[in-house]
Amino acid sequence: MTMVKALNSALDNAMERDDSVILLGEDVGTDGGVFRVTDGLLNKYGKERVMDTPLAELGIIGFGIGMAMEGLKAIPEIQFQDFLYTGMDQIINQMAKLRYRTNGDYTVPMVLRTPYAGGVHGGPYHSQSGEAYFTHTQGLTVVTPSTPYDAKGLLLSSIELDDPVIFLEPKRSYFIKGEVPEDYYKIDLRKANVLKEGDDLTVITYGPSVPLVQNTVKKNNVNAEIIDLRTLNPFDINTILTSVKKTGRVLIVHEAPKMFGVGAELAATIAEKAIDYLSAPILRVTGLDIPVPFALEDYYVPNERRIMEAVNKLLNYQ
Amino acid sequence: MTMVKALNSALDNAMERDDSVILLGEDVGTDGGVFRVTDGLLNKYGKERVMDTPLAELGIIGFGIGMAMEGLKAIPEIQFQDFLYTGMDQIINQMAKLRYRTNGDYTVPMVLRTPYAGGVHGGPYHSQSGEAYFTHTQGLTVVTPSTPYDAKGLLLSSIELDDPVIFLEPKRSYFIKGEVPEDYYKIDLRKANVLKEGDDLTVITYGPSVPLVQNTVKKNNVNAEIIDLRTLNPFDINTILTSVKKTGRVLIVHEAPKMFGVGAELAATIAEKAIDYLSAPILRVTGLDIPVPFALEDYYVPNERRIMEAVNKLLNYQ
Amino acid sequence: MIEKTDISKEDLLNAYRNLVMERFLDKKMLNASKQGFLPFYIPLMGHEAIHIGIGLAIRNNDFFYPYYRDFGAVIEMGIPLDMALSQVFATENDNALGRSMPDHFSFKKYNIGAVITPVAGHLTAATGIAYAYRYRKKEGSIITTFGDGATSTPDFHVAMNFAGVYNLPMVFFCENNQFAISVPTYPTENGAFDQTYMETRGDIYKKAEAYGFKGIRIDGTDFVEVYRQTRKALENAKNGPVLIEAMSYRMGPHSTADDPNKYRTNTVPEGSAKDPLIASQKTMKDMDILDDGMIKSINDEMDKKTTELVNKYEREPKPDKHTMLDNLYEEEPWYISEERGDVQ
Amino acid sequence: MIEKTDISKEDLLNAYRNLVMERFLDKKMLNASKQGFLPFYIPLMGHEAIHIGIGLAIRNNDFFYPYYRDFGAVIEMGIPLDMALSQVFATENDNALGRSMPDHFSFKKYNIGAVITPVAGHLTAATGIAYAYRYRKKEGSIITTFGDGATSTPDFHVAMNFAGVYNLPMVFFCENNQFAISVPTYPTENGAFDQTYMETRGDIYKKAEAYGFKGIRIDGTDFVEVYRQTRKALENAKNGPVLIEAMSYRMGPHSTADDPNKYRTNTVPEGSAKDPLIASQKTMKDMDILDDGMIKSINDEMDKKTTELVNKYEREPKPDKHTMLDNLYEEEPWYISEERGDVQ
Ligand SMILES: Cc1ncc(C[n+]2csc(CCOP(=O)(O)OP(=O)(O)O)c2C)c(N)n1
Ligand SMILES: Cc1ncc(C[n+]2csc(CCOP(=O)(O)OP(=O)(O)O)c2C)c(N)n1
Ligand SMILES: [Mg+2]
Ligand SMILES: [Mg+2]
Repeated sequence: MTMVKALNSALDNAMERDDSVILLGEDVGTDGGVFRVTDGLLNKYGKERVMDTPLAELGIIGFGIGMAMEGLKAIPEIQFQDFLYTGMDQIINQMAKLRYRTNGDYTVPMVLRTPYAGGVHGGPYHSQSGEAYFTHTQGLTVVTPSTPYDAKGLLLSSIELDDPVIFLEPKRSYFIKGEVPEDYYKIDLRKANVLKEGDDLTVITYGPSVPLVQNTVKKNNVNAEIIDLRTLNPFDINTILTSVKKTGRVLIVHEAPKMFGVGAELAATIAEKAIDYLSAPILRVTGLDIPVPFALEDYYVPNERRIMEAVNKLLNYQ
Repeated sequence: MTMVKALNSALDNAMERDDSVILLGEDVGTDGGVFRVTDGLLNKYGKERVMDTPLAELGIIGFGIGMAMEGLKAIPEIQFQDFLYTGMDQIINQMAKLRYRTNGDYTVPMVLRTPYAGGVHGGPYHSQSGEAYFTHTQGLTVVTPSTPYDAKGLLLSSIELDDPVIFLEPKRSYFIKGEVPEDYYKIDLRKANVLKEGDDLTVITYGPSVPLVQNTVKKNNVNAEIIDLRTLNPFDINTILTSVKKTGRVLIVHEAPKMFGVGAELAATIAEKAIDYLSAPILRVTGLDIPVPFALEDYYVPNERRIMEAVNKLLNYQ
Repeated sequence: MIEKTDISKEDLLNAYRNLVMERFLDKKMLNASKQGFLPFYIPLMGHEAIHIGIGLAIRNNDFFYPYYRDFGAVIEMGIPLDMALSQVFATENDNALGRSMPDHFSFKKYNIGAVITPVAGHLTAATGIAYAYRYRKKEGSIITTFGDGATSTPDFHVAMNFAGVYNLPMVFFCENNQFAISVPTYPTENGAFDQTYMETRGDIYKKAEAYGFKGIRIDGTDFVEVYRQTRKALENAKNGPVLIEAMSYRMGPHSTADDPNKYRTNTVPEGSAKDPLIASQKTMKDMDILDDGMIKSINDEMDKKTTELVNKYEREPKPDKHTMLDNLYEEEPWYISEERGDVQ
Repeated sequence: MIEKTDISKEDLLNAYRNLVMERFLDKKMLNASKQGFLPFYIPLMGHEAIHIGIGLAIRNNDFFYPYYRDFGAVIEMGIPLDMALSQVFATENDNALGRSMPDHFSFKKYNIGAVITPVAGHLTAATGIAYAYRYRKKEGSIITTFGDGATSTPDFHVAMNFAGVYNLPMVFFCENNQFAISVPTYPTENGAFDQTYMETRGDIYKKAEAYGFKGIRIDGTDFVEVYRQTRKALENAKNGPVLIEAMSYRMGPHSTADDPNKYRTNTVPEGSAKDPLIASQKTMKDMDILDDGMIKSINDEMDKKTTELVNKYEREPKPDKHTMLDNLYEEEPWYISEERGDVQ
């Protein structure tokens, strides 16, 4: 099934088991969500559990936090991650800090789902990859799947967590297909996924860039180890360091802009903890450091050419 | 004079020269701002140019953007950087992107001033160091002074820029004193300041951590080169690389939390462009990765002990 | 009863022609989108009378800050069709180099603000522009448009409050098409409310009172009425802000990504009395400006003209990819210069 | 004319005692702050009748989401003084380990929400709590408090609108002390308006109408009146939201960082008729519950008691520094474990 269907199946499973799970967001009800992730759930669970909301992300998030404080499990959908900044204060100042500042008197078991990155040619406001804003926010868990199977398992694990999760769905992968069990299953949120073992270099990536990296490595026959982070914060440092110590060469690929992005922390952590194992600079291939231009999105995102240039630079580095 | 007075003097100079400069914000008028940076300016320039606003950062920022679109130079004050997230959408989606998405049809010459970091024991919501949110926002220039002299010169340069500037004022340094000319002067926004030359290691820092680094280095007689970034984005890469290539050892110090923070990008850039010059891991001494706890702020921030531990580790590294 | 307006019959006829042009263009752009020439398109049908009325009401010194569904207003203001269509089709001639989605206009020299996608994201900027107008003693008022869903946003509240507090010369114009994508505006508009919720339980035009100024509700299907009320509001705005709620109906899908059959039955089909084209024709006939023969010939003319236009613009070249790194900053940062090598 | 209330004279007398205690405690905590025992403090004077009235009105099943200036309400609800003062003085016994500023209570088991510093940042959460109450068919309503300045925020608008749309069982209670730090609420409250601006031009209690529900304005200086109106609102809220605007005056500075002489002359000095202590005494006397002798003896008792309390709590030990890395996440991330070595 597609990633959209896998997410829908996860929500369905979770709602079936636990009547404290509640969906809310703009157009998630009658319309089934702009990407149809919540399709059919209003009919099945009723408007008390699948709530269309007024047009206010601030409210969607804050309302969800309140529900969580009273023991419900809110799963808000934000139509595009680009619009989530209108509720940023609730995310940074309330959702992320509530457990800490009350020393656990209140927790916020809540999963904020939102599609991110490009793929629909939606210009500067339907294409943003804002994950670094969330990974830098202490208290948040930031998860992003790359396959339908992972999407369902990671979403179910996120729902079980007693902490707020920013669940970033790569919209360019919404319609890729894969095997997905109908039944409930989970995936460890604290473990990265080694998609392919390899010896010559380590490619660390996640979310929307995973298929690109896999195809590029395969097509060009690169002996690379590919790590799909799955969870960006807290990321799985052991898997990263083990691989880097083996290969000594690191390439980081993500669609978000480079400067001060997620790749920077990965590089910095490696430069702190494994510098003696490195035989080459740490390189990043990322989206450009500009807003995503409507007509030229295809030139904005990482591509095979840029990845292979970096791979070759790393492999040839003396 | 104090940094507060230096900022006041800069605003006064700018308003005197140019009647398009307008201040706005909560309590900036009659009250002169909660830290008194705008003291006396209402009396001098009138309420058309020193505007008290309703309690809405979103409005303060958006209003300023509109003024900028019509050729005025808005200088909004946000009382504490912690509250700025309620206007984050305006910053990320409007202020930062307007020049780009209109290809310069509109520009946003505007300086958003706000105190940040700790020093007043204000707990989780009067102490945040959110600079990484802004440095990762393409289109913003992020500036932070460390002395009264720099505060005035950098603010005046920021006001002259035809781009939006996030001007972060280290509130813990608001009352340190220094020589400051009464007259108008500027400081290059694209140049870091080498505060001290040295050979054994490079310490890169900025804003509220600068005095701590200077004192620690002096007191412990470390032969360190100290770089005060002044502008965090775009930072002065040449000054950094020149120094790193000379010393081969790098320590980054900032008060913001470490993970996915500004120091990560500095480390990543160095690990990309100067790895062969490094004789040790790149270390960071930063605030802890938690919200700032009210009663225990003093244990949260970087201190001499932690800096010297890192320095010694770097100097002894083989 | 049709009151006299302060503009000539010829102006009204020209405005009507633009209204018809908008209707035809809309259909053809929608079609171009289905054929893949536009990755995304925002239909206009149902809004034309509002657009033309607003465009007609805006005078030289006024400032217009539109939202993403205001094509006709911009045209009626006198912006060259070439500028507007180059933007919609993101061609190399677009003054913003194809960086934004269709209908996201930015024409500073025509006093038109830069349309932004996040709903209501322009409203606080509009208040700042209004302030700058007063500060600089400029003639004219500011008018900004937005949908009914936009009234639920933080920005609406904050902008309305700032406008009230500073008593700004501006008109808030709500194009109430009764839906924010699938969510209906009011509890009473259709029968679907057992299954879902709505945007608000407060009448939009009355919301102005919360901020200390007045709001009115008008018929948004007759462009002459829209013109008259909007012009009056722009005049009154010199003494402080005004809110207008213009009632209309989104006759098509929300966007090309939307299927309205999922959530409603269309209660205003094309050609029905509430279709702005029909309602406006009726007014024009009552005013003796239009007759059936003219209707037919204008239709034929616009049908042909819009086909030619769309054929032309859908095939115009896109902006050069090397432009994409330009103009993020006044002075280019080192990393942008480095990234120029990445664009090939 | 004093109507009968549904609670006993004894309850009212106890409430009055708490009101007096709040007044004395406030002064002593302010003093402790000046002496450096509290780095920051938020004075209460002027708000006591509101606090006590609210605390008295809240019943077992109701939920209270306060803002940062609600000390007395929490006490009157029956929260142990030890819990409240441990929080205010950030001692090792604070249930939140001294992580928040004074008066930022979080007492889940008493149905009290976690006070947040950003103004109005709790209002949308309060709507979610109200929804959870209805969903779980819990008895009781939700009451949330906030200042007059808070009505300018995005959160106020969005929370009010959500409450209206979902018809939530909740009371929005605005403690209108006429100032948001230095900015006055309304244009008409004092003479300073030639020099500056205000929060809003709309009456706060009427703002409810924009969201389809009702608002009332009440006297916030008499705790019996506040009690009565609040209790009624909590009952009515079962049928949908209610907004209360309680008129009072911030008699002291905004916080210990504030000097009100910069922006106003104090129009409600201590001991004047609008001082809530005096206004409440008058009501109690009219009800034959209080006489001058009792006033004096309660004053003496509370003076002494509060001195002892503050002396005790200001010297309590602070939380252990090693606790500061606890409880950010359910499961500790590797980097937090690493940072334990940094705390020495
Ligand atoms: C902040 C934000 N949230 C969500 C969206 C997605 N979205 C685009 S248009 C729209 C509905 C807007 O409705 P309305 O304001 O009535 O305008 P209309 O499209 O009906 O003209 C939504 C939810 C958005 N663009 N911005
Ligand atoms: C979002 C936000 N902006 C600014 C502040 C700084 N601040 C603290 S209290 C206050 C005034 C609040 O006024 P009001 O809501 O009337 O409550 P009061 O303090 O008068 O009880 C301000 C501006 C804040 N805490 N949060
Ligand atoms: Mg609409
Ligand atoms: Mg107040």
